[in-house]
Amino acid sequence: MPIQYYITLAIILFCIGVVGVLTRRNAIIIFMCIELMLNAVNLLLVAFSKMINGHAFASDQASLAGMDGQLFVFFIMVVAAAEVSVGLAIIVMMYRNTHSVDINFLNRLKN
Amino acid sequence: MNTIILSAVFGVVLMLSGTFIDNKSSFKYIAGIALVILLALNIADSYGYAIFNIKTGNFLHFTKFGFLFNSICIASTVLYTILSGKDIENVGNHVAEYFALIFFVLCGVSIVTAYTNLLMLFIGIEIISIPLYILTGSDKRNLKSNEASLKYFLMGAFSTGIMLMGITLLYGTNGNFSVDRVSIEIQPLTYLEVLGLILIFVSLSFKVSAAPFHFWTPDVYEGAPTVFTSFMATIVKVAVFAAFIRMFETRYGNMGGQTDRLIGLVIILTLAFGNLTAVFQQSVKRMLAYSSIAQAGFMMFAVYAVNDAAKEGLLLYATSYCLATIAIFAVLVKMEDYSFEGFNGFAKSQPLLAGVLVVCLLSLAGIPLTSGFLAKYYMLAAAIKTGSVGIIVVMAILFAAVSVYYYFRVIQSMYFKEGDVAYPAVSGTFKFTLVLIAVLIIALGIFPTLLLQFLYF
Amino acid sequence: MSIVQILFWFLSALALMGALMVVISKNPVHSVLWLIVVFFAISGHYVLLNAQFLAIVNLIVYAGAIMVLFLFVIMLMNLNSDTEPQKNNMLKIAGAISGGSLMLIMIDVVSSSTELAGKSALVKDGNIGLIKNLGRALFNEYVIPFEISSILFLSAMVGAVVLGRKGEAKAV
Amino acid sequence: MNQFSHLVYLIPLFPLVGFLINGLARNSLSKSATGIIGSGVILASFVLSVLIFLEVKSPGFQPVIVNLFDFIRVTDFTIAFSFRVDQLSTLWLLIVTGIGFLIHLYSTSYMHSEAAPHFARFFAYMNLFVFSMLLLVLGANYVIMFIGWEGVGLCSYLLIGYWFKNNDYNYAARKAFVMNRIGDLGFLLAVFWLLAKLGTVDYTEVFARVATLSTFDITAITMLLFVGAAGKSAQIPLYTWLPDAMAGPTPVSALIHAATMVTAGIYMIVRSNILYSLAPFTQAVVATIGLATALLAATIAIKQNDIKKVLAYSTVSQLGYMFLGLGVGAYTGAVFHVMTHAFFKALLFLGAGSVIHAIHNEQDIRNMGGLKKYMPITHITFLLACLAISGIPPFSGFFSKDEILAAAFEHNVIFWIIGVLTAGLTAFYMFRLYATTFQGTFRGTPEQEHHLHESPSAITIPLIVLAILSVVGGFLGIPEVFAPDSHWLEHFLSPLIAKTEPAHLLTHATEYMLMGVSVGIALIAILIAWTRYSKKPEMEEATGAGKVLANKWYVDELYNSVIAVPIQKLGGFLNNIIEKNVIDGLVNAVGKGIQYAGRQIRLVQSGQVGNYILLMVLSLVLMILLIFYGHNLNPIINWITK
Amino acid sequence: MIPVLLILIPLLSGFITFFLKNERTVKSWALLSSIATLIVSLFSLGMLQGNNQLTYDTQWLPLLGSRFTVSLDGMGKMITLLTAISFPVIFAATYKNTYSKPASFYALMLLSQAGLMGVFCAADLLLFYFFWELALIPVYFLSSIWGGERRIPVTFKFFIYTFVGSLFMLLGIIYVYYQTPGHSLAMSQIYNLTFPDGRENYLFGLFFIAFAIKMPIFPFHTWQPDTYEQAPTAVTMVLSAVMVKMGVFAVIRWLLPMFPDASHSMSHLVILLAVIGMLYASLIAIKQDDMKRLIAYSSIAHIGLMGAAMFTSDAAAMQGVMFQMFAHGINVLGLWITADVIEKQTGTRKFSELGGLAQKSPTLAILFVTMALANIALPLTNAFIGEFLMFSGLFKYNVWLAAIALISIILAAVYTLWMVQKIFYGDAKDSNLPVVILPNGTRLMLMILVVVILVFGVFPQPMINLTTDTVTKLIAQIK
Repeated sequence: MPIQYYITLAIILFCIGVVGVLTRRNAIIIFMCIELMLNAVNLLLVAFSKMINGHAFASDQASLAGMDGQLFVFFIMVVAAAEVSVGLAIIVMMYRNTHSVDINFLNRLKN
Repeated sequence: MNTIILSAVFGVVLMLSGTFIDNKSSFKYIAGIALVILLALNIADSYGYAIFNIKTGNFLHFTKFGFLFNSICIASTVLYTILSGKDIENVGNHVAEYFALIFFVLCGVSIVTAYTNLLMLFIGIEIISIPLYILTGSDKRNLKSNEASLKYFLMGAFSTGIMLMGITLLYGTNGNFSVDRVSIEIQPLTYLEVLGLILIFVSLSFKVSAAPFHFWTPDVYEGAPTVFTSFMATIVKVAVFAAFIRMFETRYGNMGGQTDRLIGLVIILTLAFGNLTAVFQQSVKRMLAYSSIAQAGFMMFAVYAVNDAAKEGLLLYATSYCLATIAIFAVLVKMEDYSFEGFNGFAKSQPLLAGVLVVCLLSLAGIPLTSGFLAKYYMLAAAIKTGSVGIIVVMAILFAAVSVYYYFRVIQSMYFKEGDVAYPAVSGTFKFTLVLIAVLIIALGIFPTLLLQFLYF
Repeated sequence: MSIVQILFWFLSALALMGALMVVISKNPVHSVLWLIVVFFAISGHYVLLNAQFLAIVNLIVYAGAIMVLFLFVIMLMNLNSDTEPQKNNMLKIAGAISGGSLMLIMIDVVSSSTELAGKSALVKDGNIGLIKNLGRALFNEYVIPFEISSILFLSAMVGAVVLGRKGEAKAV
Repeated sequence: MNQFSHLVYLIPLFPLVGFLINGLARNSLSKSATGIIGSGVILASFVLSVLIFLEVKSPGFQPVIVNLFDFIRVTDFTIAFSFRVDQLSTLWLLIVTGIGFLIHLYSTSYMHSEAAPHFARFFAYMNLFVFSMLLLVLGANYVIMFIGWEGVGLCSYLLIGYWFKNNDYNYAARKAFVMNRIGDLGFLLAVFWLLAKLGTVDYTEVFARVATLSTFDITAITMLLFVGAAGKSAQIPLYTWLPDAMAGPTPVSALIHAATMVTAGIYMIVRSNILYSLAPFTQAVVATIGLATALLAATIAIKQNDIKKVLAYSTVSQLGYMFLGLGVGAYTGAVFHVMTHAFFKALLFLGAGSVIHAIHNEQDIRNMGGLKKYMPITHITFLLACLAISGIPPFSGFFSKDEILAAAFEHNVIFWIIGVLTAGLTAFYMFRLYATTFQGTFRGTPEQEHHLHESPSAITIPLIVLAILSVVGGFLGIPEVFAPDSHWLEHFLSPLIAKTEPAHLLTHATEYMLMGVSVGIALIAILIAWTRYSKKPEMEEATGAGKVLANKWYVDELYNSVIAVPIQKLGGFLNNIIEKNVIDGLVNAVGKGIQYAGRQIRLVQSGQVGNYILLMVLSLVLMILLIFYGHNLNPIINWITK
Repeated sequence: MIPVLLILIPLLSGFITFFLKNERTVKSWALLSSIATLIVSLFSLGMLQGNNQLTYDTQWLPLLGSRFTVSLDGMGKMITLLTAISFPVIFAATYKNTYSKPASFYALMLLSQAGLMGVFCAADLLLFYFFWELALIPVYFLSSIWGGERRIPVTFKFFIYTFVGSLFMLLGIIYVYYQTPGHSLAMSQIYNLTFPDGRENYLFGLFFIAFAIKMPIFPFHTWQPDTYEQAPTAVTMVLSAVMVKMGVFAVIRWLLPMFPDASHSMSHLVILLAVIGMLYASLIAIKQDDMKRLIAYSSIAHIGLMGAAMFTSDAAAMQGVMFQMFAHGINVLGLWITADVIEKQTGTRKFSELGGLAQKSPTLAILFVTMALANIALPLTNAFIGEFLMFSGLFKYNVWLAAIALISIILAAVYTLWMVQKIFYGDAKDSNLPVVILPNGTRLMLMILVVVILVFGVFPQPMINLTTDTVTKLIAQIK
């Protein structure tokens, strides 16, 4: 598939995530939208890795070129998992104290 | 490699020691000793005495600059631990864990000072960030701390997303994640690369709280327990600068000729936001948060210039900024009232501490004879060396003058206004360390060579 | 139109719709479910790109673990559509517009990028996505990041402990 | 030869020593000691002056320059601290030290009622004044002259404000100093002009190289010098300080404001006559101003009732005469008039002082009258002086005034007419004064009358001496028409006076006619005044035109409203509006602006994560736009970042 | 070694002073150390140019191309002498004043002296900048702690104002650094620089702002009256006797030789500003009711003349500036000492509340009047020499400007005599002011100052000779 398609798709997904972050007030949803962004990146990485691989593939079918991208995705997933655990812990802690996950109420600190 | 491994190991050791040792106050000693060992081994490493000889492939490349930066960060942490170790105990019950997290952060620091691969940058930044989210929220019952933590986390995660997008776009063009300069000749960057670099730039700007991506900083610094604010605002921030300058000194040194205009704008905005907003603050803690933004604006000059002077300057800047800010926070933590009025008459009740604070504040304000001056001097010199003398340098100068306003408000409160300050008794070690910091600031202000020679020898 | 293309368009549409629904759904639980749909669609893309390992990991880690965690937390908090007040419309529009413009600009930049013209991603073929190859690389060249990322987990673990455990003494 | 000339530095040194002794030891010296020291040093100077004069008078005398040390030596020029002994300076030395000594002598008695320290202070000031005047006269270049020039201004300030408890006197003192300073400014500019053009201020060199100067330069320099002279010698427009200066003790008025200081301007112009002779424009200005001053002051003097004020205006008027003389090129005449004027004006002042002393500091002539029977010596000497100033032959004033008038006639008939008119006025107001004071009956309080007495000998002796000089002084310059080649003064000064083309000599007949007219007018004026005022003095306040004259043509008021008040207002405006609001306001506005900006910008920090992220995204969008689509903005961006 | 001693003696003794306890000890110590400095300074007068005792050079910041180079030329000797004289005079004249925390007060005073000495000795631009700021910081603390009612905002404004100025200079320094062939900031190197077209004017501006604020030249002067008024008088003395000379000194030492072309082309503007400032300050001085403020404005007017004369590129004017730096320092010192005595003993500085002091305190009156006369540059006082030379140069530069500037000496007479009149003259009975008794130390110091005023007024040549070498070199450099 033309790489442009993937890029466009990924960017659209990414930006939907961004819009989600911007328009929602629920911290969990916002967090989910961020995950969506990460996934868009992941998709793009894989697509790029296959693009690079495809380049080499023409001459060498066993080429491992472009594997970096897929490994990177793996690391992103690792980090995302870690992040989620911490993030949700924070949200839960917040919820415990305020009984709300609405970010609009996060306004004790300002100016 | 010593530092990365050992700091992780020490982190684990401290984490585990939490289960065996009940006495809260012993952790800071353990941490202190561990840090000193870490520092020693880092220095040893920089002279080629590595304990762990691990092939780092194209992920990490250790340089004098990186080692020196690590040393500065670790040494600052040592001072930080001595000064504020006691206050860490007051934050919550998980003292061992706090120290463990601090070690993990140091591990991240030593990664980002040595990465040659965007993957390592990403992981390093995350290793730094995640413990900070936790430390920020460590005062669990404090709603401000909660709020700060959540804000930090949400925005941090968002910026991670942006950074990853940037990395991906770079990968898309290059086919690898290396940031080392592959060929001598500088090829013009492609659109994709430029876009990716902008995204990475934005994300790193976020981490160093450069405007207009700095919004988290004041809130988080204010909400976080003050001891950890101190840590975040100093050691972590300058470490990210090391990462920043590494990013742009290498293959992407010339963002298609666009770097300077972008960074120039960011510098002006950062200085403006940081300094102007700091002017209005009523709380010293929040003022310091804004001041840290302003200082970041100055450190951005290193990224702007990316030359030898910039690197030297960044080292000096990092040192003087860390020293001064750590000392100020160490004194501030023990105050009951963080407002400016809380400092009224401080010089009378605590002349020694006040004296040290004055040195630190002068250093932050960039008055000669303190290292802060030479640091700023280097930054401006680096910028001017690039040949572009213009509005940004003048702006920097003007805002440096504005910064005097709020730093000197503290001095005014301490020395020229009457008031009673209830201040807890402090130990001799505390005082000694503060004086040591003051002496260091002045010594570096007169002989910066004391520090910078390590870059070359 | 080949089957690959059909699949590509289908999966893309699914992913986009899912993503949109994540944002639009008022009920958080629905958002979670739509997100899972997105993940499945993306996993489908991975399969299409012959990155089977990632496809599986994506399902296990994201759809399986992470989203369950999300769902769990949402359930725990007993959140439903009524509890989330809507943002000010102006802000919503502003958010949508800025997100949209970001998208347009990025797409424009990317599409005007000449070096990508004519390049395509290798679909179906290639063996870099195979677990054998990935595993070998991960434990050889990538051992350092791999090991280092363990620190990330350690700190996340510590964080969960520090933040999650109840019963702190200190009052506000 | 010239043995004494080389000791000329002693002449100013004596008064300086006197000043130092009297000034530093004022608390321990007795009054008599002070008096002896104060007068003695002047006497010593006088004696030396006489000795030098004798030397100078001897034929074949060449000017002697006594170089003490280099005052200022820089790469561009050198100014020596040196004295010059020649005919002109010697003449002035005699006047200054001679009359100065008499006045000092007079003061020992006149000021005797002062407490010892203040008495000493008075003599210290007087000595300092003489010292300054001697510097002025002796200096061999304009800078040294300027030192003395300012010095006499200072002493004038100190002496006018001698009774410093009285704030009116202080104001008068300050006014005198400031007005002098205005003149000094002109002097200084002239000095700079000389320095810039010639690189020297030394008389010898300046006069030798005068040919290298353009006419414009010479005119400018002479005009500027004349401004200085006008300040010091109380000419229009800088004359108003002199009448006010009468606030000082009477000997001061006599010494400074009659005999010596005010003649400094004449001295300076005569000294620079070589320059002036080359500047006809300046000369015309000098003559016109001098004449105008003479007339103006004379009209004012008619309606004054303060004995010293009348004399003061008469001084101004006479100075105007002298300037007329200078302006028409009659340098010798001017010098001659300076000399005679010094005699009779000192006498008038001292006589007035004697009167004031006798009736206990009463100065209003309306409260006097009939004093001739109480104070015979004062009366006689005063009368002689009045005759002299009125230009009645053979008193000294006649000769000098006649010389000036004759020269004026040669120059321009209108000058002469106004001059003669002024002379008539002079005679009129002098005899108005004389008649009101000495004739008629005493109009003061009985108590004052009871104390009326002739003054002690320390006062009368100087009066007598001066009276003699006033009577015979004129014979130093007998005009050609009476006795050919008998003008001693002209001969004496001739080496120093610029040789102008011989004036077309007046015929003897014309000259006699001129003399006759002027003497006649004077006599008529005397007659009118005598008859009118000896019986029925003018007691009521003047009205109509007289009121204008009594109020001195409202010149003070004019100056006040045109200069002093606007300057004060301007100062106030600058202080209250410009300084506080504009300049400092601007500085403060920067600070306020920063604070305001801080207050506003902090609102961006709303505390809302959503907003933060929105702003971040927006900035990101803008950045990308800037980089990829910002080429059109390049000039602006380059301006900002480069 | 001499310049090093001049810096080190006050520096070290300043630090020692912090730890002294007894007030008497502190005062004596400060006085002694300042006298020691004075002796060293006097010693330097006898040394000929080229004597290697007058320079000292050692490695300092190799990375920044800066060396610790200090040296004294004629102007340096002169101005360090002024500094060295000022401090013992100030200490002795205010010996009777009591301060809370005397140790800190005197320590800071000595530190500021060290800074000043450094400024005047530095032969390296960065070193110069260091001392430039070092001199400022102690003054900031001195004024803020021991000053008058509005001390905090006023001093702060002063500080920020001068700081902004010096920051601009810093920019200039950095730029100059990169322009030197060997990347150096040594005086010898930067004197011979040529700059690309147009750049020189900007650089000139950067440096000039710093110096103009310090001097201060109109319209950068507004910090000064407030600061002089609010600072403790001892500090005001330092400020006006020595510290404002930093600006003048710096222009001559750095600005003119570094940027001769720009100095030349900008001279119109600068001189115009300076002349406007002279008149402006004089006019404002007329309206003052506060003794300190009046002296402050008069000082602005005097400095304005120096500012104008410096840019005339005329040797005589330059000599005049140098002479006047010294003369003005001495004169204004005397005025401040008197102001201090009067304020301390009568409790007021307002003319409207003072009067008739001459009756009760004749000695003070005589001394003050002498200094007032010096203030209006009467001949035979030292100020006359300086002003004469400066005006002569200014006249050569432009007749009209000189004439306008000369008006200020008339105005000077107006306000100075006004001050004399309001304070000393009039009837003492009108006011219930106490008798002003001069403490012995103060009296002695005032007498010394008066003697200095008169001696240099009559025999100015030694002082002129002292600075001739500097002037000759400078003129050669400019032309």
